[in-house]
Amino acid sequence: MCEIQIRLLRDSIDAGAVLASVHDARCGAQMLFLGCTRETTGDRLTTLLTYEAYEAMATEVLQEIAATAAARWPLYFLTVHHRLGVVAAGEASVAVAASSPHRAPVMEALPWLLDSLKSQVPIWKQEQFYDGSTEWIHQ
Amino acid sequence: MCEIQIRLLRDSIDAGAVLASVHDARCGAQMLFLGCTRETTGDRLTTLLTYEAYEAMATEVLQEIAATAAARWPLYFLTVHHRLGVVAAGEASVAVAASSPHRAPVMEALPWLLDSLKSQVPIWKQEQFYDGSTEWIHQ
Amino acid sequence: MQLPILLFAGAKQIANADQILIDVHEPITAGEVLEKIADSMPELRGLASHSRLAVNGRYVTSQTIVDGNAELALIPPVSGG
Amino acid sequence: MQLPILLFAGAKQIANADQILIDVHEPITAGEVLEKIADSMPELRGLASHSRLAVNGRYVTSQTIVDGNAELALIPPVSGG
Repeated sequence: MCEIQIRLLRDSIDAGAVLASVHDARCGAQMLFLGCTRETTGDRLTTLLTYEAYEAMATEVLQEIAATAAARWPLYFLTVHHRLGVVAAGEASVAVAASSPHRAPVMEALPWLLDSLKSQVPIWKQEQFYDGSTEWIHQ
Repeated sequence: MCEIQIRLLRDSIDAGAVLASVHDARCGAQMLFLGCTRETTGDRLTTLLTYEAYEAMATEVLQEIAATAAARWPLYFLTVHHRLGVVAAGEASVAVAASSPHRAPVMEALPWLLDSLKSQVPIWKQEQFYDGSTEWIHQ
Repeated sequence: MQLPILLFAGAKQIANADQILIDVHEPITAGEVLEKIADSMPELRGLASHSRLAVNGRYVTSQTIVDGNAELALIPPVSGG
Repeated sequence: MQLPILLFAGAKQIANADQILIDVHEPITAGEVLEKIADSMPELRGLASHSRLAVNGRYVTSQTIVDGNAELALIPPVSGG
């Protein structure tokens, strides 16, 4: 039985807390992925990003993705934190962590979770560039 | 150019420091794998493990593995910390972290690094069971 | 009848509103709802053609018959993570 | 001549020593060194048959000619991580 924790939050992501949330003495493998906003998109400099979600649906879709992963791999703990609102360049916008007795399940599950999150969860980012212009990313 | 940090250490692994060591504003993807000793091996309860290394060679082989990974994937930072000596069950024995502008390289590199470490680096673990018996693991 | 459609991100920006109302006759499919959205606000047509419809927080296929009492949302291509 | 061979983990435990000396005639290959280790301490034969030889901190193939002045180590199957 996998313990799943899903959070959409407007504060900074606490990577240590996300990692700690999957700690378990039975789990020899614990893995954390941190997705951070970058200063450059192509050759344009980004100053900050704004994330917007259809919150109720985003939480539900993340739960479904997590439950699917937990059914497919023997994960004991699985945590997904995603930031909403303004995120400065260089800060974490998403953290995903998982634990399992052995390493193969977490190493397979994390890429699958990120791919699913990025293609399915109704969250959008808007980039703001140094010239002040903004752009919603829809691709 | 990838910045590589390799450490064999007798103190606890500081997972937060390992993760922080790969932080970079250009890197949208940062990933940490934590390998922890487990309380059970098969159906036997392990109380503690002892890691021994051929230290000079272990450091050199880890450097080579890291350099190979950095040549194969566009990694900006790559850190490997491995504990030696006595490690209680549930504690981290190894931490590997990497960062890259995008997520595919770190997600591919970390499993490869762990596989290489586990098959190539001259480090051995001895398990001590609750009945006091010990066993060097050579498989 | 009139159906409210929730808008997000670029769609909300284009419409300058967080929802729009479309006039429909039931029964209507999700694909027809997306077409009605584009008809009612031509500036949205480009984005709507790449969007999915969510009904009560779930993606539906374009053939799905839409319940007029459900919460409907236009979901443009997502970019979280 | 006599070559010292560093021992680790289970091999060190079996030999009750962190190195052993083997008598060899040069030139000698790494495979022959491993064979000599097993001959000089039969209790090590089982583990040595699954071990690699390291020369100056590098794995070598069994055909490699071993430099008698190099640091030699018996590397049983590793279990780090």
